[in-house]
Amino acid sequence: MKDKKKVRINKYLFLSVFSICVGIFIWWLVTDGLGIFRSNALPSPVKVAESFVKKWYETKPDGATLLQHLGASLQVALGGYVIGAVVGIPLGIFMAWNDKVDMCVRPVFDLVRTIPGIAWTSVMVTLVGIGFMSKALVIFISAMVAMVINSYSGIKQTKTVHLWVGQTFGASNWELLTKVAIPSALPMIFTGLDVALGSAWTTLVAAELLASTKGLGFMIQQARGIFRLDIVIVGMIVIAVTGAILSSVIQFIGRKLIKGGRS
Amino acid sequence: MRMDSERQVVPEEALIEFRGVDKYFDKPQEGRYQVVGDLNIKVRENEFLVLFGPGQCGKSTILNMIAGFELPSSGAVLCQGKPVEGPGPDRGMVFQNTALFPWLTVMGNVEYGPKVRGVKKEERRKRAQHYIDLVGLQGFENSFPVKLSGGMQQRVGIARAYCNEPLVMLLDEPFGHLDAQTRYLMQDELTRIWQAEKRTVIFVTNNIEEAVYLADRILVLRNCPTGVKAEYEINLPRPRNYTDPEFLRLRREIDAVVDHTL
Amino acid sequence: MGEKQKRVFFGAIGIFVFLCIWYVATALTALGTVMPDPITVFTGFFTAFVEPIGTHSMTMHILISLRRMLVPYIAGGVLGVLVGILMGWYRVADAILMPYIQMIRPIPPIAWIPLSIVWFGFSEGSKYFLIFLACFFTIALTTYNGVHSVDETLVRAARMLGAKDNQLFTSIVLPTTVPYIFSGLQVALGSAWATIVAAEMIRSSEGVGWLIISGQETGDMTQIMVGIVAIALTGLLITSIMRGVESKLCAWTVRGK
Amino acid sequence: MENKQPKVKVQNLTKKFGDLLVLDNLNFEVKEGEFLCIVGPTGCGKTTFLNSLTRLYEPTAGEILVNGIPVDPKKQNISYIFQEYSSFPWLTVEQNIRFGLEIKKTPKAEADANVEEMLDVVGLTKFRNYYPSQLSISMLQRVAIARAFATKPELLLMDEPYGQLDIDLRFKLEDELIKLWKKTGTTVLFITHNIEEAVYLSQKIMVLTNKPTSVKTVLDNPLPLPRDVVSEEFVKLRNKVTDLIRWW
Repeated sequence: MKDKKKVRINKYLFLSVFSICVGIFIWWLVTDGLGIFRSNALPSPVKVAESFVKKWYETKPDGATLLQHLGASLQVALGGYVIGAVVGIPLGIFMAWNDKVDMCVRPVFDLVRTIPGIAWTSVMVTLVGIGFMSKALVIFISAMVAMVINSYSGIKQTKTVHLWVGQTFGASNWELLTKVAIPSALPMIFTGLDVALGSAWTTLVAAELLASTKGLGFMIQQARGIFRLDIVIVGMIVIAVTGAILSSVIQFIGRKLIKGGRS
Repeated sequence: MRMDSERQVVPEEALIEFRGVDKYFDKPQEGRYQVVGDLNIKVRENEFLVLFGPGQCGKSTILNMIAGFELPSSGAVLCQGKPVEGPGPDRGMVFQNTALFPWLTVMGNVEYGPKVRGVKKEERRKRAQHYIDLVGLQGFENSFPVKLSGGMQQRVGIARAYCNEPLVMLLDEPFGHLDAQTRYLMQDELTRIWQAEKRTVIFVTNNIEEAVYLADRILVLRNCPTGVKAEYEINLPRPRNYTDPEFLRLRREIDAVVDHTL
Repeated sequence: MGEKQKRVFFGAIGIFVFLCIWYVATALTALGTVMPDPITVFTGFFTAFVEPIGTHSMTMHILISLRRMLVPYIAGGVLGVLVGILMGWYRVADAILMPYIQMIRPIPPIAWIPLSIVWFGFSEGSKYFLIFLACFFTIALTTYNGVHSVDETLVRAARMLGAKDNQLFTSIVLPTTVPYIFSGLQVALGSAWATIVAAEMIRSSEGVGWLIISGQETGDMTQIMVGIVAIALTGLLITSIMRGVESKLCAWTVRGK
Repeated sequence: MENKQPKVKVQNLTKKFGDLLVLDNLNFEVKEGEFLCIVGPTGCGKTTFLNSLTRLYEPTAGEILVNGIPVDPKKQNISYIFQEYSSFPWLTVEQNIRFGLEIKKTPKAEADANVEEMLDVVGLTKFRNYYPSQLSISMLQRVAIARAFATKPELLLMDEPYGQLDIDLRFKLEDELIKLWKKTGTTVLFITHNIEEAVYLSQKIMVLTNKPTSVKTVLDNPLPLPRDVVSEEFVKLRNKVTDLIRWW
């Protein structure tokens, strides 16, 4: 019984790997192989791989290496993200914990949360001009909104019976919050950290596409201007991989901090 | 409607039969362990048989083997002389966690059996309504299971299984999650339904009071790997009384035989 | 005073206080020189329905943005559900398609803008392509998770009642997946709305995104704020419509006697 | 012992949710160290009753006195075991049991002693560092009981804690509870649907009516401990209580 299942699993694993190879082969076929698409319409996988390697240390064509762009993007994204989390988590918890504040702030918050982070770029650029500050502010807003939503629902999902246990032992309001509600909300807060990171990273790329002098978004926008699609694809891959790595780092920290096999 | 056959006429081969059945399960870490050991059971037509035993081990597996969800590792499980290959409408089952279809109303759940077997709409509606009335759910035909209490959900489970006109009804600790008083009510209701719609019933429970109250015959099962440890014919008149002396005597006697969990 | 009235009452107070803070901040402090006060913004917003900004009135801007979003959203939704079910039900499809979904999904839809401009130019096509990407993967994956979350005891119950394999699919798997599909649709809606705004800001000649970016180019902060109000209200409208549809279709999940 | 003021005195306790009357003018007393079982028909608002006693729900009217002063979990040492599993999933077994002692700011030495004692009594010493997600249902219930007894409460409320356990486990935990009750001398209010369980555990049985709930009667339970559920007198008392409640 057991080995039959093992065979079935690698069969599917093999199928997945095979399907990726077929995909890449077709991509190569339609570009270099048969030359159906010229490289300014769809660069071949070989070209993309080549520029991926070269771009790490070459400043052509946009005046900065891939590493510098990545560094610039990360600096802005993580800056706005951290402040957004530091402000968003307490605000979300505060909003969820006392009903009066909750009922007052909720509708305003529901309005603000439907505004995509990118929309704030125009406001910030007009207020503080293009550059680091306007992008950091935009990312701050989008990360904070995501953090508030998740910490809010984390606190609201605390089981009433857990609060009752605290109350019957005579816990004060502060103890109920710190010793029951917040530990119970921790997994949801980490989901928030993960979602906020994703939205900060996406908003950053958008902001850089709009107006920037450095960063991954800037790099792919420039490359598109001069029909260097290989660099555009390299940029997209780096954006995707960085986003995935950041997310798994947050999830790893979450698994370590959240006790009781609940993460 | 099925004509119910005379009770005294005992066909030579039993309705359900276990012949030397063993059952092993493989758990990823613990490896192979035996749940059922050399089980031999004969189930007579239209009898209310209770499989009574401690804790969680083995009883449900026996029921699952009759229902066809599990196949024996060795030996044979026969239904009307033929080996059981898989689930089928001739063996209706009521689950401990009700297993109702949450997106179907009460009527939708009860008529599901005939519907998937292609019975025409108004014929199956009539039959479903008959069983809904039988289990006392008139007026709840269009509510969703999530809105019903535990006891009412179990009634839907019973009606749904009955509606398929099964040869045998399998009940896997159906009242396990109900509070004590609703449990007494459901035991009375099940007895009433069983007497109205004569079917063979195989009922699994770890509650001794419930076993003595419901059963024509009780098979006391051993701890893992399970097998028949003792057999009791219960011919107290129905409806029975939990506190009448003969009932209590039987309960004390069976309680002494069964091996208690540590 | 019932729970509902209390909620509405305090909500109104919240919004009123927010607008007052905004008004006071713009009237008294230096912010006023750059940021218009709420009254000008809202009058600007309502007059825009009558006098057009650029070539269209506000209604047209909103409708165009909605059309750009909804057409690919529906396409992405339908295809996403189909692919999600296909992958959930057949291990082979899962093995072949899942690698691509896992590879492409992390790329934010906005990062596709440069490629979409090259492939589709500045036409509607490039916006449809972006929105399709924004919805397809999310819905496909949530549907896939829905198919995988089928409760084993329900399958047993259906088999016991005599259901054949194909009946199992329609009568157990699909209904279980519906709530997952809806949660996927709601998440996809949010990201589609954000993507269309970004796409319009990058290059377009009408739509709510264009309103903001053209305001930014002419330095007209009122028009930017009018654009933001339009986005907020439209966003709120479509999310509440979606929630209304979901509560009707998934009534059976709602607990409570 | 008689003239001593009762541990718990409840006078015309009433509770309304909106205009729905749930508790209708309840009056009763509980003596120090007594084991009172409260039993009523299904759906007789027993959780509202216990929650009102500890002010988790604010009673609409009426007086609840513990040791003569109005009940207040902050001042008095009360523990409550809920029907729902209430151990904290993010705390280990030991930390769960210590929770009440920390809230009550018990000095460390005393707290450690209590925790060790409770771990030993409920037999979970080996599992002290396990998390609730790794425990069986009966072990979870033992954690809740250990946590409640760890603070040496003067009043212990229990809302059908053994409802979901099968018979063997239920009898085992009931015997353990009686042992703990005798050892600590706590006053216990144990509410249940199961009439056999009420007769098995109690010194006094209070029978509630259906909604709106009020006190139907209070019976003494003179049976000596440990009790035999199939014995003659046990069954007589059980029938008496059943006839007061029977609705099925």
